[in-house]
Amino acid sequence: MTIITILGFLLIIIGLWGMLTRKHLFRIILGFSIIDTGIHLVIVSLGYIKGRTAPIFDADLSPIDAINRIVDPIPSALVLTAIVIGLAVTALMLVYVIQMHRHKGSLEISDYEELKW
Amino acid sequence: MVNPIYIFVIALFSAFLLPVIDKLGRKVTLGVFYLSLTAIFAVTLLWFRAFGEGALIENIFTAGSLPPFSINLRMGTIEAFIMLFVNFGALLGAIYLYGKLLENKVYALMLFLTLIMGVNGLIMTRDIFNIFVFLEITSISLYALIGIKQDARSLGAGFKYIIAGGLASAFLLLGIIYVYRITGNLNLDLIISENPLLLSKGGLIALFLVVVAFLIELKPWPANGWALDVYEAAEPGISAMVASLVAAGMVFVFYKFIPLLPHSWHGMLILFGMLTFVFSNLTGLKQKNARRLLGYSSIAQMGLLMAVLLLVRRFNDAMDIRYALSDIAAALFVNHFLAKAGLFWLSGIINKEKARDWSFNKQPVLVLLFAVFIFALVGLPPFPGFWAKWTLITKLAQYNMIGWIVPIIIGSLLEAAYLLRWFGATIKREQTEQVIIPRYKILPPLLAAIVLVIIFPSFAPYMTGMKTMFFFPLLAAAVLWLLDVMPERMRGMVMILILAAFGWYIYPLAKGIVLIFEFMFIAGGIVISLASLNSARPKQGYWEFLVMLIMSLALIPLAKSSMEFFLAWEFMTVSSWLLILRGKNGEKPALTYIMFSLGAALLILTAFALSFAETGELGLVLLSNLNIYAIPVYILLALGFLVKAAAMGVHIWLPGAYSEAEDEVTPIFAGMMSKISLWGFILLFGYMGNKVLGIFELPVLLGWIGVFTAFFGALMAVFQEDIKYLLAYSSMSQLGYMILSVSLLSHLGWTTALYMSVTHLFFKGMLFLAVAGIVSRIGTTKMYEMGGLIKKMPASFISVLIAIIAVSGVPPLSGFGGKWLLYTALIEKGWYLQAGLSFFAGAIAFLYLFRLIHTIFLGQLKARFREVKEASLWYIVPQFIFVGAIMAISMFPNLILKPIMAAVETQFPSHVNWDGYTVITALGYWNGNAVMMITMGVFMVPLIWLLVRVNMVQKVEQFNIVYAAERPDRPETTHFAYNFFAHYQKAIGFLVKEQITNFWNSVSEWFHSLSATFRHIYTGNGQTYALHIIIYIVVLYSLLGVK
Amino acid sequence: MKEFIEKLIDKYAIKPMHSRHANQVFLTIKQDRLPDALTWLRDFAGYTHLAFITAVDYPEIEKIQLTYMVHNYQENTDIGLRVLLDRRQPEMISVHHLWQHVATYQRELHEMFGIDFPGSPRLKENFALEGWQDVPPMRRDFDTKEYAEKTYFPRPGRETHDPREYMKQKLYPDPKEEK
Amino acid sequence: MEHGLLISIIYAFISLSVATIWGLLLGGIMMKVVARAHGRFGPPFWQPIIDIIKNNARRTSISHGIMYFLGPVFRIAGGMGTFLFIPFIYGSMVFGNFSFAGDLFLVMYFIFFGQLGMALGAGESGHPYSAIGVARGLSQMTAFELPFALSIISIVIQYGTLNITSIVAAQQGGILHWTLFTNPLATIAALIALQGMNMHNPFSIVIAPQEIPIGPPTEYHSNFLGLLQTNRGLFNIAKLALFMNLYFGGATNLFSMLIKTFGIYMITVIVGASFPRFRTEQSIRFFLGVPTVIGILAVLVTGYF
Amino acid sequence: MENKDKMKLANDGLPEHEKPLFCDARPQTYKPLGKYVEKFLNWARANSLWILGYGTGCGAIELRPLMTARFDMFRWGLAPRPTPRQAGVFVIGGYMSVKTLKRVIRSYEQMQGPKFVIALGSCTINGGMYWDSYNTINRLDHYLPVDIYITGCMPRPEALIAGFNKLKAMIKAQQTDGQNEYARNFDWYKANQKKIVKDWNMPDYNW
Repeated sequence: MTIITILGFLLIIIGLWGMLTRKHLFRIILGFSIIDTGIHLVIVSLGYIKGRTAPIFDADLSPIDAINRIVDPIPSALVLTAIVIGLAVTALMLVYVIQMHRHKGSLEISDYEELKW
Repeated sequence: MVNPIYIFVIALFSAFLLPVIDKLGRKVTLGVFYLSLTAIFAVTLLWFRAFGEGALIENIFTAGSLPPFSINLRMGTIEAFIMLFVNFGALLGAIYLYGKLLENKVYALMLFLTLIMGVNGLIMTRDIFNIFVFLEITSISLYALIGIKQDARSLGAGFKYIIAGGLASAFLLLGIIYVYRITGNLNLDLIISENPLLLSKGGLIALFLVVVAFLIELKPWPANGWALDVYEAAEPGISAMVASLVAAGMVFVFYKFIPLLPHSWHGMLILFGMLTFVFSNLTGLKQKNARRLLGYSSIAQMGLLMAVLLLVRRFNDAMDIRYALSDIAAALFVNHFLAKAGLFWLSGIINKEKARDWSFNKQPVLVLLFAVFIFALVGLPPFPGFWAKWTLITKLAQYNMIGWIVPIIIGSLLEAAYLLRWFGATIKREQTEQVIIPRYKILPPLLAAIVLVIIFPSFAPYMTGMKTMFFFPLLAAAVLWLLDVMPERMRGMVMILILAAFGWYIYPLAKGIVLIFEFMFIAGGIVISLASLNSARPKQGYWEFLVMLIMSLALIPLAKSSMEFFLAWEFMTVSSWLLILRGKNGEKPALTYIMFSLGAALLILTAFALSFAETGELGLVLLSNLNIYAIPVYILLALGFLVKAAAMGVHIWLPGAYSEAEDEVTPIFAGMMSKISLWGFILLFGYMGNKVLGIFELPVLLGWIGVFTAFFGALMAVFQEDIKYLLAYSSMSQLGYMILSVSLLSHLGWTTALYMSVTHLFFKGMLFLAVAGIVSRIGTTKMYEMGGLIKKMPASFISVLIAIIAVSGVPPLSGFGGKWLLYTALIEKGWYLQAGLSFFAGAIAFLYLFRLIHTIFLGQLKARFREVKEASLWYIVPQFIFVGAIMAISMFPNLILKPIMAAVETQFPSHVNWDGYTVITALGYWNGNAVMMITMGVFMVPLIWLLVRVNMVQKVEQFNIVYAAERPDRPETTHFAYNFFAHYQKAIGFLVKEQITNFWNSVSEWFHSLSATFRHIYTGNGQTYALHIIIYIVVLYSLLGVK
Repeated sequence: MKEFIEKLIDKYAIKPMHSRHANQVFLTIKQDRLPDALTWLRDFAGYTHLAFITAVDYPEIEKIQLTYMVHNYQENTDIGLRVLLDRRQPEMISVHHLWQHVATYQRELHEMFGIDFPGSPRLKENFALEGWQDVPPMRRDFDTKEYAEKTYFPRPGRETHDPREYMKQKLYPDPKEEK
Repeated sequence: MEHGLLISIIYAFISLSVATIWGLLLGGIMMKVVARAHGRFGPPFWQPIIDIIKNNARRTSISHGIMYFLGPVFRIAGGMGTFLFIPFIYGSMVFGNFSFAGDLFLVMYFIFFGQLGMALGAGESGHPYSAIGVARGLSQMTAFELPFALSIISIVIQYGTLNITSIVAAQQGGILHWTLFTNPLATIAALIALQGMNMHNPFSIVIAPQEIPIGPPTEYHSNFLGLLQTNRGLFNIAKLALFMNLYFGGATNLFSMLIKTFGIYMITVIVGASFPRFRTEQSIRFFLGVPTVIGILAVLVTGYF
Repeated sequence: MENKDKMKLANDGLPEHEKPLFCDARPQTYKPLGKYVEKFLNWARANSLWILGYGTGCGAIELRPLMTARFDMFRWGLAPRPTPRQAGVFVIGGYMSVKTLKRVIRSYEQMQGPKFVIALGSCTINGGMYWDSYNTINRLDHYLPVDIYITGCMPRPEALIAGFNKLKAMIKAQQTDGQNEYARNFDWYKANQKKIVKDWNMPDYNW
């Protein structure tokens, strides 16, 4: 459990708190993106092995001796997809908010309550 | 075989090709779009057929290398089966959305394809991170698809969905990464093989995070407000996809993770599943909006499916894998998948917001589709839901998890309540404007319905050892429905021929008591349905339900296994309910009837399940050697049959059902359907004899219930103003006598019961037919509006006169035989006070019978009935067949007594001996023939004396009466009929105030208010829903005791 | 009773008054003031009981006189309000709204005197006579003897005897005549 | 005693005529007794017979329809049938009647036969009073049937048989063997029910002359009324014979039968003479009250002790 | 006895829709049976006279004492009967207004078989002291065949009993034939009745 994981969790909790308490739609989306970044931090930090470098092959890291110089590559790979997906979801949320504003003209989550019971 | 990866390839390739092709015109793009969907479906079909021939499970590794670096896709039987339905559903959904896809931009097509790919991916992939990716693909394409409807509500719903979906995927991601950190790889199969590793310190939390994410996707009960909004607001085509495809994907993913779950978690998850099932159905009771109602129903079904998936793991007998559908979960899934998609498509076609505005009873296609889907969801016989529930409850009982049967029963009863209420209301509402059905929109529900019906034979494993004749009612109904083109009377004739042929077919199978019941049902059915030939106007669906009812009634006594019994019982319930629904204002009584009957059916089902649990087979004969569950099975069966017999306390459905059904159908209800409960009791006492619960001997208790039913039935009948209500209460009272005599458990007792049931069929059939004839001529059923009809309808008068003499038990006719047998049996058995009370009930019966014949036939003839003609011959002929039968029985009682006594001999030793026509018992003797002769003689003497002096008699009209030297002014004011027994009402009217109806109304009222309180947790605010999810997770976390 | 009478007279400008004995007074009042007087008497003066309504036919002065007799239970006194109607076309405001049973009296007066009380319930129904087409019988210009002989088949040779003479002659016949 | 059909018919005819004449004379005697109570001489005791002859001697009569015409036929058939199913005199060939055809329940239910016929005939007459009379009669009948049925059941338990002849046989040999003494509760309940059956005063609302002119038979006259009056005599004797057999030890010879029937009838007449008239709901409540409790006690006593 | 439905009564007093409610047959005359049989039946008829007391005026008072111990009419088989259907003797006590005449006619016609009428008191017989009233019937026998007249301005019960005994003697002597006489000149009676009773909303012969 490195510092970064703890920081990641902290970010998740902040994002969660923001998403749950703020009424404004944008703040909710912000909360979501904070949660996403928190999770990404956790993912990356879990793959970290002390004293190793990032699993990117370039000039000074050849594939042959990479096995004992790089951190666990899989979380890093996963985090890439996760980030992309997080981005897509946030984009979609923003589109939703724009459409909702165009229809209802309000950005308060509590105004979209016709569908209930 | 085609590599399943092609599914992704086709989907992705055409998804990104479409915008380019779109330049050439939308028609072409749609062509390509449907082509690719059919291709995907073809692939899955190939795979499914391969597995059909026993192919092995295929594991496909992408990127040419082994996990953890490559994604592993698995294509097994179950995957193929689920994908088959998913892709079939996708194809239908696409066809349904043709109109929408035509006018929208091309992105909708692309999104749809990605959605399908996502769901297929979810099902096939074994890599957990890959599950996350495909989950996200599906969710994102869904978010977008929900958005295309572009109105405030759907956008709001979409946004709430994204919040919930986002939270779920967040937890999933965390869970996956921790699982990876602990187990070191992402492949599910490998993780399952290293299961103990996962149970180490951190593993449980990781597993919990992953599982809870899937749980949220499965829309668990308190935290599923967002799902309801999506179902309600989204485009019907899309919500159909959500309800069927996406749900299928989610359930399958959850199914994949079950092996990982530690055993301690199973109980809690099942509980949560059951809670979702029960409470969603409960809140469904108060729903007004059609699609939201469907939303509640689909959430409930998902909850049930989740619970079943976990429960099935505990039944450790290997399911015969070859028949995929034999698996309870698979059957439930198929049933829900097709029915729910179909209903959403229908709601799209009808496009009415409020469930109350649905009215299309003039369009048979829509009615049929709606009926198929509702019946499938409620779990009525031919549909997979029925077999699934049957096997589930029997299996639960077998592995003594009886506790879980209770929520299943309550949940399915609640679901039946609101679905059938909706169905009844829709069918009965007069259709005002025509519903326009575009061709492409009707095709998907049609195909779904067809599939729902034709997959029927694949339930072969359930029907082991069941004779095919138990499907004849359905077959006959289908045949008659196909003959719709023939004129009505012709169809009626065909129906009677079918009945006769069926009778001839089952004749050899019936012996002893069963033969008596078969005679009653078949012969009685044929004679009574003659009356239904009277009118030539088309009766939509009348003959089908009638033949189904009579044949299922005839089948019940022939049932050898409890499955056969229960199947025939359900057919009877459905057909009788539909017949009541046909009545003019039959909606409310039909709902009460179906609720009570379904309650009774479920009681019987649990009883059979318990007996199956103890004995291991389904045979009815095994009821006799139960001992652990003997008492509960006994009580449950007795309760079920009491509800069917409309005993005191559960009788409130009877008057409404009998009088609102059509006039020609009521004799069948009163004369025959009520007798099936008598057969139930004979079955019960025959096999299980006398049982003692605490200090009470159960048959004695039943006897008392029978007597009170007889007494209160008669008392209520006396104060009725409507003929059909009066006769309904009268048949309830007669049935009370039969219950009393059958629970005597003595030879004489059973003889009385059988004798009474046969004679009751005759005279009750006659009375109701006569009433049908009168009402067809007069138009009203209110007795005080009639009067003096003896001059206009003499034939009906004669049959009613003979009927009331027979019912009241006045000596010369057959009724007295029944009464004599009853009292001798009661006194022989020592039930003295019951004898006294039943005598008093008999005397009261005399009151309402006289009231019936006086108010209709005697007294003053009203002016507007002066030209009324006699009832049509179709009514008179069956009545006089019954008159002949009653006269024969009264003249020669041993015609019917001897066979009955012989039949009952098999159960109880008989100590009744015969001397010529005299029946001699230890107590008394009765010579029916002599009584009839003497009565005839004694009747002739004064008649001759009067006929001698007849020439000086002057025939006069109705107003030549001594009216205190005044002339009577109007027939209406001189006919005494209204409130005929006012003094009786004053004296003991307080006994029959509406306590029991109020009780049952308050029960339903209580359920409704409970449902109202629970549905208020969905406040509609997206944020509150998110809060609900978090709380749900925390509660689940603490309850599962994850360390 | 005195103070009621004074108040009555000045309130309704009543003409002559005479009384036969101590607690009975007759007052004549104009036709249209009668309902108010009666209402006042009933509600304020305590004359709650309307004993009867009778009529007297004065063909010589072409008038029909209606008398409404009201009674006061506390003081046990009676007041008779009289109204004079034109004989040729006798019509009087109906007071059935004050007392229900007035309708029956008015019905009888209509049948016997031909007085019309517009608005009185069931006025035209038969009361004692059924299907009577002739002049209202209680009017003085109607000769009942002549009507009886005309309609009811008188028996020829019928003569009347003075009962005393007849019985004496019958029971104690004078020995002379009896030859 | 099932001997030749013709002989049994002749015997039946004899016992019927004896019973009818005795029934009518009994009615006449009772009219004289009541008259004596009022201090007047009253009509000669054969007055009912003269009335019947006069009614049958009527020259004209009207009929409201078939059912009206058959009403009295049903009624007297009910009376004759009830009488014929009761063994009149224990042990005698002539007066054995047709008791072989059915037992006690047959007799109890045959009473309904007459009631039903009468009710139908009265209904057809179209007169509202007759319908009201019938409604009153039937509801009162159901009320007093309950104590009567309970007392019958307690007797059946006590003697263990429904066969009237064997019940009478069990009561032979001295007064103390009568059911009156061996099962007093049942007898009391039955006698109260008899008061209702004979429609004597506390329960005479059905044919209350002042209120609704003689109830159901309002529209009956001339030979219909003649038949109804003969039935009143015969049906009366049938009920008295039943009570005599069940509760008072039956009659071994004609004379004891006359005395016992007179005695039983006397009880109801005297009780009737000293009572005002109940309204129908009062009589229903009365019958379902004390008499039913007595009946239940009788059943419990004989049944379970 | 001539054919029953040869002649139908017009019943024109009734509106059209009410005609089928009433029987429109004419009353018939009946010949007595054989000599001895009729003698015996007359004996029975005489000894069980059932009275229909129609107390229209002060006559009803005289009928009540007969039932008491002092006069005790039951000794001669006399009994009061509430409905005309079952009554044999129609005792009309008191003056008859036009209204009462209409009801008396209906009751008389509803009586059966050999029926006898006793006019009680002078007002019934010839209008008595109301002979000159516009509303009182003067001669009863113009409207109904009357058998016994008991004069007196309300004769005492003894006179009534004497009247009944006289009637019994007449019955036994076969001198009473009111029913046939009414049937023979039915039209004359009916014309008189209709002349007096103006709103005749009844059938011509009230069976």
